[in-house]
Amino acid sequence: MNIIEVQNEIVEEFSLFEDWMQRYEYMIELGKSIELIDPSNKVDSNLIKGCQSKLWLHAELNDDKLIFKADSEAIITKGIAAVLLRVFSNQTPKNIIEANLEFIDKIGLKEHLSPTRANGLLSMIKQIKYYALAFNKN
Amino acid sequence: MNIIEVQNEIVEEFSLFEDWMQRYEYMIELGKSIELIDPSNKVDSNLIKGCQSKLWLHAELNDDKLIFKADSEAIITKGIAAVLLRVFSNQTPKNIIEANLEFIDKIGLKEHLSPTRANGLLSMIKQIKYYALAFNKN
Amino acid sequence: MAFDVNKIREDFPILKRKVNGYPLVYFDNAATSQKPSKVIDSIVDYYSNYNSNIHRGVHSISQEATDAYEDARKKIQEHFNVKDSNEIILTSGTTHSINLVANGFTNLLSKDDEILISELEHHSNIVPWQMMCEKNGAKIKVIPLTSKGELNYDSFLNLLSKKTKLVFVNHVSNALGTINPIKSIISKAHEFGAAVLIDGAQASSHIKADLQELNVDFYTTSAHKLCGPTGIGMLFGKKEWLNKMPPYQGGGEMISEVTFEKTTYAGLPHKFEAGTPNIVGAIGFGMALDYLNNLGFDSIEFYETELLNYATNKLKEIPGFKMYGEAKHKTSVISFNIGELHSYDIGTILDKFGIAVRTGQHCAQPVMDYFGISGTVRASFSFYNTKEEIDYFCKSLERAVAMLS
Amino acid sequence: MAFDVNKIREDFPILKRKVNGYPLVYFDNAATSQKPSKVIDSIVDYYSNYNSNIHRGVHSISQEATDAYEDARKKIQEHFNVKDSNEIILTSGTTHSINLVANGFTNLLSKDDEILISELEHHSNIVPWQMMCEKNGAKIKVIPLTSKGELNYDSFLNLLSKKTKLVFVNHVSNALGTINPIKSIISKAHEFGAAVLIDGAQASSHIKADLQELNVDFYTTSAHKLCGPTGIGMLFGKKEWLNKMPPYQGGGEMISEVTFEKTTYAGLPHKFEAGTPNIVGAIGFGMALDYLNNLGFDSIEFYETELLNYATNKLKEIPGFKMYGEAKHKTSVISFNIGELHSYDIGTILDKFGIAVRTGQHCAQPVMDYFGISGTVRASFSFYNTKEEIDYFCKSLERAVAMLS
Ligand SMILES: Cc1ncc(COP(=O)(O)O)c(C=O)c1O
Ligand SMILES: Cc1ncc(COP(=O)(O)O)c(C=O)c1O
Repeated sequence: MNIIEVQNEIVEEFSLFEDWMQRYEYMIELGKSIELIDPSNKVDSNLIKGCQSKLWLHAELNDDKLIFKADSEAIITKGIAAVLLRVFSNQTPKNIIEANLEFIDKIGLKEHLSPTRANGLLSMIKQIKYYALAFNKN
Repeated sequence: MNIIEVQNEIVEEFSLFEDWMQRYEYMIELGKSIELIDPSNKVDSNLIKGCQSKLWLHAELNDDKLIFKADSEAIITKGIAAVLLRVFSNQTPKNIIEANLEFIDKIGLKEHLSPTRANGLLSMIKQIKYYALAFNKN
Repeated sequence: MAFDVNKIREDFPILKRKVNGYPLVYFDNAATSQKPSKVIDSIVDYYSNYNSNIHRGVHSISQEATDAYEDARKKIQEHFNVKDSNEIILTSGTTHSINLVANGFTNLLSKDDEILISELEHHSNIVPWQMMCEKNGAKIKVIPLTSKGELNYDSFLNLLSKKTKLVFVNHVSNALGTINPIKSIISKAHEFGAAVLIDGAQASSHIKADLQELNVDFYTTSAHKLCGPTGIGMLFGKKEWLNKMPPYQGGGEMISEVTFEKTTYAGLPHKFEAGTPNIVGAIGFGMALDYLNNLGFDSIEFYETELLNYATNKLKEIPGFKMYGEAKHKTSVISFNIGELHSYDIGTILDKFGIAVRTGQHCAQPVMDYFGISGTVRASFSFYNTKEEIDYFCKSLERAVAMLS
Repeated sequence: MAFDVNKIREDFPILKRKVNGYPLVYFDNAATSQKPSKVIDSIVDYYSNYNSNIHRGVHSISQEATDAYEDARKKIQEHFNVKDSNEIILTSGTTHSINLVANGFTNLLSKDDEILISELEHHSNIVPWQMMCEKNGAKIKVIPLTSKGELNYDSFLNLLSKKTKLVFVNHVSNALGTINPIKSIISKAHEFGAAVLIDGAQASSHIKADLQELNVDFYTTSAHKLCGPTGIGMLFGKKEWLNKMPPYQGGGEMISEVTFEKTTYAGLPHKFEAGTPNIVGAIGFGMALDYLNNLGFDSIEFYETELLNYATNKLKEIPGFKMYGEAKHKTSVISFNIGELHSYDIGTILDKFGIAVRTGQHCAQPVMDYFGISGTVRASFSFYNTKEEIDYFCKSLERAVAMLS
């Protein structure tokens, strides 16, 4: 699936929920099932700033696609990371760079997008785009 | 005249005025007629703090009475000083210490009594009382 | 006068607000307090009727503003039972106050001197001293914690020596709520000739400190912690100390003569109040003290203790609840974790229920390090909170735990 | 949009006030400005609806307060056309800003270095540097005045050398209203590798400075001078400089890790914003800039110049009138004396007529020393003042002179 298709799929899934509780419960479920970062990659250089709980993000190129893995001490942060990884992992740097982010609004996470929020969503997205830019140049 | 008599006399004089302008004009007149401090006594140690214009106050004992002399760069301050000197100069330290200050309210200078006013009235009174205390001990 | 919390709540406009669809339950009082209308009105009144720059102004509104500013200083003086109003320095807050003292001691200490800092301190009472020690070489010794979150008093006694020049302890710990035995700390320190600075930021909304009785050398607080405005606080310092310390900032107000060759400084308190001060802040600070004194600190303490006990007992029934800080004397602060859950997750879900708590390290990383945790959830109660709010909080917490487990 | 001063006056509640029985005529704008309802309302709104401590708070009102605080920083950034919002440090005012820089340079300069300070400066831009020079031995050189109250530009050029490390000039003199040629001062100083700090406290309510175009290294202002709250101001610093400077105050917010062994500092701007900031102050500051930008700085300047010329011409007709500061470029400030009368006397009588002017040295003793006077009467006009007020002022001034002569 390309990025837009994954985004649409996620938006559809979230649209089934009636309230924030169901939405959060689902995110927490996603957080539990996230593909965890290898412990050897849980290093400071992979730490994302701006989050109240520690949050690691690792990227590596597999063929022409970027594979992201993440982990966090906090399950909600992990859930947010899981959503992002579903969208961005296993995509080409170019597609990642060009991806737009409207789905975040549509699944009710927009409130988390302010730079001052302590959940790291914005920092995560910045870091993902930054990795994509870096690997795109190579 | 003793202090109370002088105070009453001043209160009576001021009671004739109908508005602040007459009162201030009178004070300015008084300021012009003040018995000036000897230039040799216009020294820093005779400067009174807390006034926007320089204000000197000098005291000396003549027999058992304290003689005050003052000067200021500002005529209104001089006027205020003149009123105070009329009350306190040529009185015994003991009488000065015991004097009450209701007349200040009665002649419409109460607004000047706040410690934050820049006219030095309160500082002048403090200094006068301080001199009286000092000379009383001797 | 009975303590009528519903009536008191009407004094606080923000308590009518909804958050995420639920009525706001504000349990983040240790971070900052809410403001009664009286304080807000005093600010509006200032700006609408007598806003002016103070000191040296001849005109009426400048005099009125100066009087109001200096009245605020007097109110602070009276509230803390300070001998001389010149010993009250108005600052922009506790952090500023402590930095002012740290700067003042830079040249008074040298490398053979020691300063004692409790492990319970807020970063604001640690970092300025580390910065000072980098300059003068004085050594920091740490008064350790006990597992109950109290200061280890025996260790304190052992650390005290003739080398000890300064001791820093907060009156109340913001992370745990511990009320420290400052009276005996002060008198013990004085036996060794050390000066004591008590950081009262966290205490001032709960405890009325009598600074003469405490015989403390320095005491600080922030108005925003005690129903007052942001950007204003105070430093009490004994005159002997303040006179010994050089000025902190240079500028208007703090000088008596300025030429390019030589500048002479003004007397206390102006020497330490450079620049146009936070005039409206001072006025609001004074009004906040009036408000609290009118309620009465005894009533406040009594009621808050009731809330604390009520909440503690209810929370203890939640499986996995672990409280940090079980000092015998503490203010209405509960710092806790539930099982392995992260404080951030709990805080996020509680917020969805309209409940404001603080999560994380609470600017007291050494305390967290001591307990080997990355943070806690901190619920801190004020006199305008209710048992019903605590009930709702506990119920919501249980739902959060269920969601997160 | 025509400039409708009567409509504008309705924005300012204080202008309805009477003083000593007369309508307030507020000509003390250079000391502090009055506040429009929008600014006052933004303060009430904050305290009534989303007062909370900022940063690191997970709950909604803490996020709202943080957003509002950071929005204010953005507004300041945009207003001054600053590249990066991290270059805007929120301080408690100009005095604080300048002291922060002076502290930052303490270890960057040594006894062979020179700093140039103009003779026109406010004490806040003199004393901090004197205090710094006592520590590092750098030398102060003074850029002298001309009899018109302008900086002697030739002397400035002569003083500049490879030794010059810093230059301090105010954008506008508070004592005389002189607008300094800061653009050329900055570029000349840069030719010699010196950094330039411009004190914009007195300029900001009249002139919108484009800091990128000016290419200035540091710029400071105080919100209270530009229709904003007391207790808040800003420091712009180029990132290269701010990164070189050590933190000023230690405390919460400005650290990333704290242990008793080692503390690491946070990045810009937080490194320089220790402790709970003046949150409401920042919000009001932002709102004040919105208000002024909505009026438009061009209109403000145009109207104020009209007031200045009108008043200057009228005042010149008063026998004995002597104006200090006749710079070609000046803001709406008139500093004067009448004959031998003392400024204090004039100010006192004017106050009796409800007119607020400032008298004395205006925190600029070197300027007074230059002219050999003990002080002046300073009437400073703002865009909410009127020609009718100036008429009344001149008439009252004549009566005051008559009474005092
Ligand atoms: C030119 C100038 N610099 C500095 C200051 C000091 O500003 P503040 O008192 O707000 O710190 C002022 C205000 O009086 C000023 O006019
Ligand atoms: C114990 C303690 N000390 C110091 C501070 C710092 O106070 P402020 O941020 O108002 O300067 C706080 C507030 O967080 C505190 O709780």
